[in-house]
Amino acid sequence: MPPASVIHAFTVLAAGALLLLLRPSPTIRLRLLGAVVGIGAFTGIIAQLPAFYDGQVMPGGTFFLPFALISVISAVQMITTSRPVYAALHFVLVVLASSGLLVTLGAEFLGFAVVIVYAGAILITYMFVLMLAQQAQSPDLEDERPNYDRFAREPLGGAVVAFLLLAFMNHLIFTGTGGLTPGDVDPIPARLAAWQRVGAMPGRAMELVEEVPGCREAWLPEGEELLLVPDPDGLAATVTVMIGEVSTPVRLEGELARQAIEDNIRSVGVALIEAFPVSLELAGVILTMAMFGAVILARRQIELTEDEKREASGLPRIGHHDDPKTEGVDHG
Amino acid sequence: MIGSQLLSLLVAAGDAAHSADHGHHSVHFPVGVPTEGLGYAGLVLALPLIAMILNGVYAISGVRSKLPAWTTVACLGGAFAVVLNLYLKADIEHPVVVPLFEWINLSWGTGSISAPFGLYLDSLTLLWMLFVTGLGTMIALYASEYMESDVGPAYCRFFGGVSIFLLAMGCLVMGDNLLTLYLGWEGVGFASYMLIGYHFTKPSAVAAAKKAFIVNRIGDLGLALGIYLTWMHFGTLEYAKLFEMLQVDGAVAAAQQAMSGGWEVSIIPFLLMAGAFGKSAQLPFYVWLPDAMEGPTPVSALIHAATMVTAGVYLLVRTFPMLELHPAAAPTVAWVGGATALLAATIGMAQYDIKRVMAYSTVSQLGYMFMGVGVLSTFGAAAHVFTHAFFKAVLFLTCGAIMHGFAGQLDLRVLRGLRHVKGWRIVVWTMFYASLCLAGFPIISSGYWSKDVILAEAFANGRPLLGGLGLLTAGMTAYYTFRVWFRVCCGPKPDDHDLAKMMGDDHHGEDHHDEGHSEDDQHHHHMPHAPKWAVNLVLSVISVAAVGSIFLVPEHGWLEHMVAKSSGAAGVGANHHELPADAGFWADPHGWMKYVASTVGLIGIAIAAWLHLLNRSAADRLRATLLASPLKVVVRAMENKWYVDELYNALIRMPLKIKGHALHMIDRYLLDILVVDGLGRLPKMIGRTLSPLQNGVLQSYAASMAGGVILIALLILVLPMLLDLIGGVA
Amino acid sequence: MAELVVPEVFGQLALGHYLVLSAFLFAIGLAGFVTRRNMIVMFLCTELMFQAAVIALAAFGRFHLDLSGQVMVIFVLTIAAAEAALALGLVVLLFKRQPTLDAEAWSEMRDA
Amino acid sequence: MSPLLLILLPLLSALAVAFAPRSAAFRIATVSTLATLAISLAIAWNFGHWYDDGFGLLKEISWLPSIGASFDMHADAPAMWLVLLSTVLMPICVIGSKTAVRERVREYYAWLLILEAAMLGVFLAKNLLFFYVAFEFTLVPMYFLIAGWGGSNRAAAAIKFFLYTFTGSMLTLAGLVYVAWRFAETSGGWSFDIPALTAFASTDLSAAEQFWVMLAMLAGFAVKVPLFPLHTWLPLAHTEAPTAGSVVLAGVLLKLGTYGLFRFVLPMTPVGVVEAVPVIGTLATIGVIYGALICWVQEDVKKLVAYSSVSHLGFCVLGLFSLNPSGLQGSLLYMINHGLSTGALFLLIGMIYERYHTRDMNRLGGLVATMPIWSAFMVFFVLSSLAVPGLNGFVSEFLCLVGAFSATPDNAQWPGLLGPWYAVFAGTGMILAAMYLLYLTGRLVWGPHRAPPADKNSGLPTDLSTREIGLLLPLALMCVWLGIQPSGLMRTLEPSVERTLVAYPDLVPSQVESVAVLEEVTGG
Repeated sequence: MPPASVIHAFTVLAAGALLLLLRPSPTIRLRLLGAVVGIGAFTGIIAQLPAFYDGQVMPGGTFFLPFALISVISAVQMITTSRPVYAALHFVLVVLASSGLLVTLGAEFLGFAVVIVYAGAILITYMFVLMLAQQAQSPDLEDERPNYDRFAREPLGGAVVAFLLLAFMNHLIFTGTGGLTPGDVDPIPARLAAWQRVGAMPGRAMELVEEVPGCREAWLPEGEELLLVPDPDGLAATVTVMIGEVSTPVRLEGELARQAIEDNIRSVGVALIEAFPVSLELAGVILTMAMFGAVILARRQIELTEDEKREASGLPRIGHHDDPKTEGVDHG
Repeated sequence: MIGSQLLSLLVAAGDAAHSADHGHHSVHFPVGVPTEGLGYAGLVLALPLIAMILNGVYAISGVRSKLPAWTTVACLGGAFAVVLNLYLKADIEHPVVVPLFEWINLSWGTGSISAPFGLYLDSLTLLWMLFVTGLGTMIALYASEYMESDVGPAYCRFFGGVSIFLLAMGCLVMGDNLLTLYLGWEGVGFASYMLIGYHFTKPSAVAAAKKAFIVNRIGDLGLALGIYLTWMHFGTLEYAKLFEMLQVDGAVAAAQQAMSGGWEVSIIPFLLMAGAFGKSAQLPFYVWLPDAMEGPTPVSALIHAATMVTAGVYLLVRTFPMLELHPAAAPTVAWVGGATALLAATIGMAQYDIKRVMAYSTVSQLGYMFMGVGVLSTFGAAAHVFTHAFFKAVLFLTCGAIMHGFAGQLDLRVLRGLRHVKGWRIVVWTMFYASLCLAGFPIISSGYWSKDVILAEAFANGRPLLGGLGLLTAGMTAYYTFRVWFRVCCGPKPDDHDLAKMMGDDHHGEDHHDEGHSEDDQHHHHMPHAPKWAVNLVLSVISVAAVGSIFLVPEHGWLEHMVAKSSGAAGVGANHHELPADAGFWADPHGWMKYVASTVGLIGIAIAAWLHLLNRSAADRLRATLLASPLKVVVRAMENKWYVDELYNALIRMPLKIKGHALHMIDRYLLDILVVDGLGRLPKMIGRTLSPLQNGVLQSYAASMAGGVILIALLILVLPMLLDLIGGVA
Repeated sequence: MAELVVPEVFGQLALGHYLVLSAFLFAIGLAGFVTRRNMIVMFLCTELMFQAAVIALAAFGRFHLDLSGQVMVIFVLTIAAAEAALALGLVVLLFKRQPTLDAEAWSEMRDA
Repeated sequence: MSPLLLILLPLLSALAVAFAPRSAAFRIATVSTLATLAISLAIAWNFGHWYDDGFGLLKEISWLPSIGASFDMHADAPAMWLVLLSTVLMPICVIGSKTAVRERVREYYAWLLILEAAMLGVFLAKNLLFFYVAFEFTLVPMYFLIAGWGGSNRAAAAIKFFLYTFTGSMLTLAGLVYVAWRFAETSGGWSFDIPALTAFASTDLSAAEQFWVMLAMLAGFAVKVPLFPLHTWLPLAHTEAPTAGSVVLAGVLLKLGTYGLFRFVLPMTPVGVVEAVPVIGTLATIGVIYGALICWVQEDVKKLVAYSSVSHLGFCVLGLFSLNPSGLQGSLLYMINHGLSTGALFLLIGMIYERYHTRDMNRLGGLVATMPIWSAFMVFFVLSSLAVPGLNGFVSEFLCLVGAFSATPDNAQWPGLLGPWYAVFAGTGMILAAMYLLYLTGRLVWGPHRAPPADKNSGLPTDLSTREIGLLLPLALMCVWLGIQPSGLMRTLEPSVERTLVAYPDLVPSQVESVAVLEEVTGG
């Protein structure tokens, strides 16, 4: 384990690099310098990590570093560019890179879902709004872009706050996670649990059974529980079904068995329904409310003051210029 | 009935003289044992209680007759009859405990506090109850006439108060444990409070009542602490058990107790003493008693002269074995008593208000009683209590009669020649006899006999200085007593004009007297009205009783017998020193004291006669001479009661009041407004300090959120260290 | 510095790698949120922070061999979608009132 | 009969009152409180644990089983007595408000009834969370009673009352939750069962933990008692509260503090308590004298009685921390007695206020001339408050002082950490009590008559009406009964007291032992 000072030194370097990049319209040389320092700091920290962590090896291998670098670089680009549209595009890049990482982590469903939801849906909405807001501006000319895009607000404060947090998180990652226990490396219990889940879902079991040659006519014995007995190693299982009038054990093995116990989408779905039913409902409620909210916000008319209304309809304003006393009172 | 009582007392006295054994090492006295079948003794308490309740009912139902008085007299008379019956039935050698009901009874593990409500009937109890209930009945009868102008709610209140007093006094004297005594102790204090404050519209009466209660409470605290210590050390508060423990070998056992119990046990007698001094108006607590004369005269006579104030003496005699837990206890009592006697006598000499003179004389005589207890003559003390109760009651009642007749006039410079006024004969001559008793006139006065015992014992006990002090006081007593009598009763015969003048100045007045008589014709306003039958009867009966007490008090008499069989026994035996047969006249104080005390008393009377009867102008000349001399400081001080009230006010009351105000200010401004409200404002102030953070810029909110997270994170990192630190400290 | 062995970085991975990446993304997102003034970009930065959380959750899920992490990601997506819808609606509303995307133009809700 | 009724009945009646017609509010409240009284009497009659240290009336009602929260109820003898005290005082408060409260009567009676439910909840709770909820919930109705029907400065008084006591009890909550958390950590499951937690805390917490938990609990309970110097909310709240509010405040709410000390602090954290006894004893003693001296200079009658509570409760705390049965029993009895006599004093003052609309002793005096019955009651309850023997106050005060007096380290059976000096100094409170209470009666009852013109609209007779006498008489009778027959009540308190104290004799560093040890050391 490296000394904490090394990690914190890298963190400070990274903060310095970000600070360089956050300057208003930095020169290309500064940009380069910032990029090099930042990437160096990031990889430096990554390199300090031990390869084994409590005996659990994470998947990803050689894919990790490229994806990680892409996402970090795009993220930095996103917050330093003065063009909002570019920022959105850089964010898409971040999403793509991280979806790659999700896939390597075995979360295939999420990898795709993130791309679809973020890159496909959310980012498009952002783009719409950006376009809507920036119709009048010509984004190509640096000087004509609005100030609020060109100049960062308190870059030093932002960098300090953010990287203090980062330092803390790094500190914890390097020293403070001793309490975490990796999941059971022994795959057998997980497989058996997966079989149990399949057993609890008779319809799913029948789908698999029907894939087995000669079992298309199979049906569940009426009024009885589905009898599914996995092998001790969990690599195969036997399910008892009715074919014709005869109760027949059918063996699920090979590809079918893998499908039954390792299908990511199904597992996530099952986990979602099984373990978080209330949260799921709540998420639904939130989405519904968001929809209502969006509708109402879109319908909301701008409420004008009396004066503004009069101005809009060409009448003179009242109240302000004819009686200085009331004005004084108003402001008092 | 009174005749038969006297007869039986005399018979008992004769028996006692022969049967009592007075070896002074034999201090063993019988201890009460629980007995069945005497439950009716509870009537002594129940009857006053009934009277009290009935008086309450009368007050509510608006009775406007003398019914309350008759009810009270009947109930108290009944109580007296019960006591008499108990006395006649009782075997003095075998005291009894009569359990009535359970009051406080707690136990846990091996400890317990038990204060059953029971009666301890031994000779001392009976002695006290005889004169308490007897005098109570008599004085209630007297008051039925004396208070007649108040007939109505106030009349009920008065007799209700008297009933409460008798009830509480009964608990005090008859209770079989210290807690019941304490119950009665506070009860008589309350009764006294109610009755002193009887004329509640007079601020002075209200103040006097308050003063009496509070000063008594100071003593009561001592008594209470003494009771706690007694319980802690002896594990019981019941007399029977206490006496068993204490009197194994008399004084020796007590000393052992004191040795084994450490300082806490040895201060028990001093704490009990504090209670006794408070109730019996001794130094330094005596100040309430003279003020208590604001109450109606029957109350002064009954409570503040004859009965309640002797409760302190009773307490010390009752717990006499405990007095020996510390060797300095008895001498302390003696010296406090002696000092009080002298101080009160000096003040009494310089007062003009006859009731106040009597009040100070009471304080002084109580001092004698304590001196008696202190010089180990419980018999002398009890005897003096007994005789004093009668003659002082007479003195007060005659004062009351005069006050009543002369519309509140009490100034001895104004009153004169009562002897010559029609209808006052009984008052004048009973007062004369009572004065003789107070002055210690030889042979025919009861006071002479009882005082002698105490003074002689002082010398016999090796305290000649104290004895000398007592003799000096005796002389002063004789002087001021007869100063009053000569001034008030003798002198030239007053004509109608003089009488009217006597009644004119109503500065001591019981205002309601005038109101009460407003329907009467004018004539009555200007002429004194002589007492009627009830007052005369009561005065006569009590005077006869005072005469009768002469036969009871001499050594080896009935009274000594009564005391010798009680807890005061240790103090009785001591006064019979074995003298060698050829001892000289001066060797036995009991011998020569008779002559010396008589001489001193007579000298006092003679001076009074010279200054106030024969040559009244000499008194004024003397006073003028004294005032011109360097002694004027002393004279002024005596007339102003040695400025003790002022001193207490300056040293105790005012500082406390100032502290009260100061604490109130501290409470209000420092604690409440500064600290509490200040702390309450703290959140607001913090809010004001931090409000710039709320600048409406979204990014800065985000930054402060992140800052908060960082703070929490730091806390998580630092907290374990902090907890370690705290754990280490704790 | 002996541990700085490049091949290992490309070889075997630990939970820490993912967490460090997640922390970096989060910090960058936070820095962006604090420093950028364009409201839309600020919201993008929050999305970036969400993304960081997503990576961390998925990594933890993989580490513990537990699907809860992935389920959480689904909820994150839900919240992100809802947030985007409402936030952009608000931005549009604000833009209608005052034709600027500067967040500092809307600082009226401060404490006097 | 179920103890649940005791809480539900007032709550439901509160609802009924709130929605009933205005004119029926008083009647519903009266009937409801009387019915609650009847139920509590019936429950007390059938209560099976008067003479042992067990808890009766078990009633289990689930709330949040996963964290061990429930509405379980139980009661032992001291709790039963306090329940009875509450149910006795409530009808008196309600009936006593008949003429005093004429506006927003429905809200008023509803709040009073809710208050009753909360108070009973405190005494009956078996579950810590239930206890705490009820404990805190007493604040809400009281807050509204003071703020809605109080005197001129009621807003400040209500806020101070609420915030002060609430702040204290937050710390109490922290302490109690810590105990529960440690319990969960040790035994593996959440439970807020009071007996279980008590047993756990007293044995399984370390000395340091016990000390801090004790301090946390003390913070809330000491404010509630109130212990000097945390008392400054009390005079204000008492003075500003409506009469019934003052009666309940003095009668029951202050007892929640001492009850908390008895129920939680003493049995849960014996080691911590032993550490703190001298300090608390000193504060209690100071409170006795301090409160009494301040009483003596008051001009406002109600304030005087309020400060007298500070003084009186000092005795109560002193008794509790003498750590011996006499002190504890005296203290428990003191709770009841103080409720009766001070409650009655507040009622009496309220009756005067209704007639003359002043509480200033400079404007009132000699009332015995016009109000003899009122004066008789006043003198009676003053005597009771003075602890005159034969009335209720005496036995409790005596036992508290005996307890403190005998609580010396060398006491063989019940060693304690106070001692004679505490009792002596607290005992001066007896004298000071005489001073201020007689000052009160001297000004108010005796002396030349002076009073502002009576309020013609109050509809009250010059002296007390039958209704008012009917309120005071039961209290007076109870005072007499407790004065002459305290033993029955005391015996019921014994077992619980001994159970509470079971850990103490071994904890107090005994001088006897240390002498023995010393001898051993020097001898060896």
